Amino acid sequence: MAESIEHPGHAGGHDAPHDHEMSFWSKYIFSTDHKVIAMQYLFTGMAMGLIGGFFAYAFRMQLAFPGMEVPGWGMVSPADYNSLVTNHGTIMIFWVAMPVLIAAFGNFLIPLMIGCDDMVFPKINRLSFQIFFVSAIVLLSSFFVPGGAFGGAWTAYPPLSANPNYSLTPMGSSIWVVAVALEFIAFLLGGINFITTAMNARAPGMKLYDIPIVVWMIVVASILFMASVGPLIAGAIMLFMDQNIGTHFFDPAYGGDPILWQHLFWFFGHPEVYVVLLPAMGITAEIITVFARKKLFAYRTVLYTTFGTGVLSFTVWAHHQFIAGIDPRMAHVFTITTLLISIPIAEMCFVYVATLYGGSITFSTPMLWALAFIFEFLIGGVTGIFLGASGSDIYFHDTYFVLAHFHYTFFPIAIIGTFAGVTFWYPKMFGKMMNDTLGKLHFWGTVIPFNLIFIPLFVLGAAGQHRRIYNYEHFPELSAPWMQDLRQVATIALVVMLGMQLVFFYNFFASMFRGKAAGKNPWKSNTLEWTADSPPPHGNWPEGLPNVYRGPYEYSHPDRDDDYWPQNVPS
Amino acid sequence: MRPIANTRTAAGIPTARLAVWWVLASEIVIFGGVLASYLMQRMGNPDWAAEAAATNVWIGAFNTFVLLTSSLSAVLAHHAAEHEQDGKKAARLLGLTILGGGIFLCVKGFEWYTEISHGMTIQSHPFWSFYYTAAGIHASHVIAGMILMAFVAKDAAKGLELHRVELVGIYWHFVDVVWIFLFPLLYIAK
Amino acid sequence: MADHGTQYYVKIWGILLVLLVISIFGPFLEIPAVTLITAFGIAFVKAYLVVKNFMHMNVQPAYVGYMLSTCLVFMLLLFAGSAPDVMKKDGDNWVKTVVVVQGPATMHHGEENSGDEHGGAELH
Amino acid sequence: MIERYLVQASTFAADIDFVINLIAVLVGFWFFLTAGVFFWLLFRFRRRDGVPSEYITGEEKEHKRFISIPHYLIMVCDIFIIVAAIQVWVNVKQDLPENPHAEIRVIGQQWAWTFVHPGPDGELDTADDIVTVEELRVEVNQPYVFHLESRDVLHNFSVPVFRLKQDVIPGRVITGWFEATKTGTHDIQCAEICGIGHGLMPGRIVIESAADHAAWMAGKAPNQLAATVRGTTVAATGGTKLAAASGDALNAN
Repeated sequence: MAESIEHPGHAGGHDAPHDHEMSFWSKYIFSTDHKVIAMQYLFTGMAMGLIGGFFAYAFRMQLAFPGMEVPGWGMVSPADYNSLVTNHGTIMIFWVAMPVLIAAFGNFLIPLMIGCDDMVFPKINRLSFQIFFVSAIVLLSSFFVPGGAFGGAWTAYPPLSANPNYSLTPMGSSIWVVAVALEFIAFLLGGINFITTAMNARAPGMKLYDIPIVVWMIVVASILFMASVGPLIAGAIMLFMDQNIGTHFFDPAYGGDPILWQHLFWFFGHPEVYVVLLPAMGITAEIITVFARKKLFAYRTVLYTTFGTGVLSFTVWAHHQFIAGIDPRMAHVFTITTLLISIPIAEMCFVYVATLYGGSITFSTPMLWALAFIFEFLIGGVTGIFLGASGSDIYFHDTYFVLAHFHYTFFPIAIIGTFAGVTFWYPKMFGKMMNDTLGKLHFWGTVIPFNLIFIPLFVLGAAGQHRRIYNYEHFPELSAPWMQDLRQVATIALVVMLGMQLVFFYNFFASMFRGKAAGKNPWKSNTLEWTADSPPPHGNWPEGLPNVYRGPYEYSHPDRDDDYWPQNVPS
Repeated sequence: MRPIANTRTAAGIPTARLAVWWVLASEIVIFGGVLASYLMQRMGNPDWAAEAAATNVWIGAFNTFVLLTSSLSAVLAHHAAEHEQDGKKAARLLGLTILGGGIFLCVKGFEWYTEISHGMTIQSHPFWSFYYTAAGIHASHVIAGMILMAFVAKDAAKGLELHRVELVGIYWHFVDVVWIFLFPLLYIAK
Repeated sequence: MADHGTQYYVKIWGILLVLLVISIFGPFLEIPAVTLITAFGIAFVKAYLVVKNFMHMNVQPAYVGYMLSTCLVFMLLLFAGSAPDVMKKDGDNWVKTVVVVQGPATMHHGEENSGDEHGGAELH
Repeated sequence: MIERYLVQASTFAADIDFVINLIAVLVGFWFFLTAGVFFWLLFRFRRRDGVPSEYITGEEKEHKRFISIPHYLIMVCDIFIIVAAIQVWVNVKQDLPENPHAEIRVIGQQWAWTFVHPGPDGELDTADDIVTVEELRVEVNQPYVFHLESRDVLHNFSVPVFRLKQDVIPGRVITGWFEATKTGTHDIQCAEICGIGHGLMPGRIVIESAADHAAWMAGKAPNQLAATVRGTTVAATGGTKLAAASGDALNAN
């Protein structure tokens, strides 16, 4: 980004958009207001999260109690099982993590945190959500077509995905490709909006190092998404044509190459991990600084590690393919780059831990979520080394160890990070406080079962249990009684965890009506969104947009009596 | 109504133009994905040249000429809109550009019709699969550009939103640049 | 924005057309190196001219150029990482076996089994 | 760690386990260190009335070294991991034994494994080849080279006790090797999703002594199954297997 240049402030006197009397439809459904669109993304993401969670429940029940009729689903046939795991993965990554972390928080936070009245292109923003919503419907519709939903795993490796004779889901696989492609288009539109807004529409006085980390990270994540998704869009077009028009891009019998898809997919697929990781990291940075009343340790280092991670993430993709038939010599290159990328991520974790030093830590609900994010993600991060090193990946590839590893990264990112953000910004979103007791109950009721789900799966993975098998009774080495016991532990923990989400939903919706009024700045935070009303009206600051005088993390500054120093207060 | 955010230029460049550059960045990787896949396969299979020999260089060259010329009229439209503030002239020149796009598509359609009727269909050989896919994605961009330009020209003729003439022009030049690479990749390399 | 006259753009267009003609007639010499240069070298020159003069890249802030070229570099990375598998016919401990099926589009998708011929043949 | 769950039945199983243990020690150290510091900080700097936070920017050298020194140490650890991983990788995936005892062919299809043993003459593609379905028989302490082929979609030839795994790709022949060190019967798993019968694609590897292996070979009429295998089409196999899969689910009820 270029240096900020001086420009006439729009801080005062400009006639900001006003809240006109609007019908329900134009206010909540077809609004161009960034906050409403953020809520649309949030609620759609949550609804999809429930569906994805339900899928997880169905197939975990089948694994724990094979052949049992699963309450709420029925018999899980092998075809059902495959489409459940496939769509669980697809939904959780593309329709939960992306819309909530990037789109919902990006939409809500970027204009508020950089001090402007809306996204730079509100109508494109609305269009982005509409396309996204359609894509969600398209994906879910695949469960109701002849042949059922796509069951070739979320990576959709051809020839299985390309040829209905192999996948036996003639319509499901095409619908899957179309839904994913639509979703990418939605996020391209949204991402370009985020990037342009953050680059161009910053409040007067906000220099590059005054931008809150979460905005930086959402922007970098959007750039990563934008620069990596192209090959997969191209690949999706090719796969769709393989399925429906009769081309043979990925069919080796006619000169195609199935490995090509794997490269196109993972060239996007690995940066995608960082696309969802970075916003969650940013949310955590905002929360730990507020509740430790500390300046973020080494702001610039965090930025540089973010950029470093972003660039390196384009060089590591084939570590997903070590034993997938790539030339073995290439594995050396990708092992080295993969272990290199551990360095900036580790450094980022160190920075977060270092931020806690010398703080005054309040264990409120958002803070608990943020701390849990750091700790659980650490587990996810260190177990990734086993898989990034080619030698040990020979054994671990496609076992439950991989599965447990990426759930230890994606769960902290998509679920813990989201709950951290939602509980932290809830007062700003709805103007009410959430119930802290229920919040803590929900926190422990989610995090403890989460570990009980996936630690057994690490063990099972180490014992060689491989993925996407609907019933292990055909494999003598995998049907030992102790293994079945561990599967049942994981499943029961999952059911408990899903049940605990009811607490959250009760708290979330009841607090909207019964919660204590929050006021403008309940957490005594510095960043600009807390200077607007809660919830902010259309236009965010009707009385005039703020100016910025300092960085976002000036907590406990020695020159101040207050332990915080909002960005918009003149010195 | 346009938000205040839209009028700010902290990055030193008008917001809309910045967004167009980002759109182009994302287009680069989309076309990059297709072309990288094509190049890998093509370089690994020298025998595809036999298929590529059946393409008609003259039609491809004519289409290159058409697109280059339409780019000229697009940049002249930009010139008229920005330096002469002449919306009507800009609209006329954009009309010419749309005409160029139309000719391009007609020629393309004729070319594809001939090829398909000679049995060179998208299924017949991987080369033709890539040929139709790459050119098809490009053609869809041409169509999108023509539609956008029609809207911009309509406004420009009334003297409104003249800065959009430049934006749609940048996009059109990009489509032109993609064709500049597609032409040797699909037609000349034998 | 730099103010070039209409003449200037027409001049660039003229150069582009001349380059186009060269790139068409280069391959007629049937020297591979010349074909390569006239086809792809000239494509780069043409692209450069269009990007610089028509898209006015020369007057944009520098980061615009950087971000576009970064995307191009990423595509080179994709190529470099994938080509050893996709482009090559064989490598360390692997070899591609299927012969490209030539001919008109009489084959229907998925009708024939990809590995059947060679898989069966090797059992003899 | 892995040997607690699965025996090490190949020459390179111990090497792979060593890499896993090495990584476990190195990252375990960093994990427990970081987690320990993390929880200590949470305890030490919990909010107490009258104790304000310190103002530390973290940009000064004396503060930054708390993250830059670990940063360099991690780089050193990375080098150890890279070296160990690459050594094992080269051994398992790149270097083939110079004088293999025999070559075998492994063919994956939806949803069964076909194994072609060279037969008494020790040569593949001769009349005495022994073709089996879902059972691979090898001699202990002898290096084998295998060629992986697929007839339809991706499969994965995975032998957990060997710590061996390799995708099977249509249109390619991928070569690898193993040398079993213990007799016994173990799982061969398909570890790459290959359609709805993916869970019904178990193979068995029987590792036996030279004498047992010779006896088995003698008792096997050459090419007993070859004709069947040749005549099998994917569609037919898919159909029967599909019926088997759904029937299986019903029976389980």
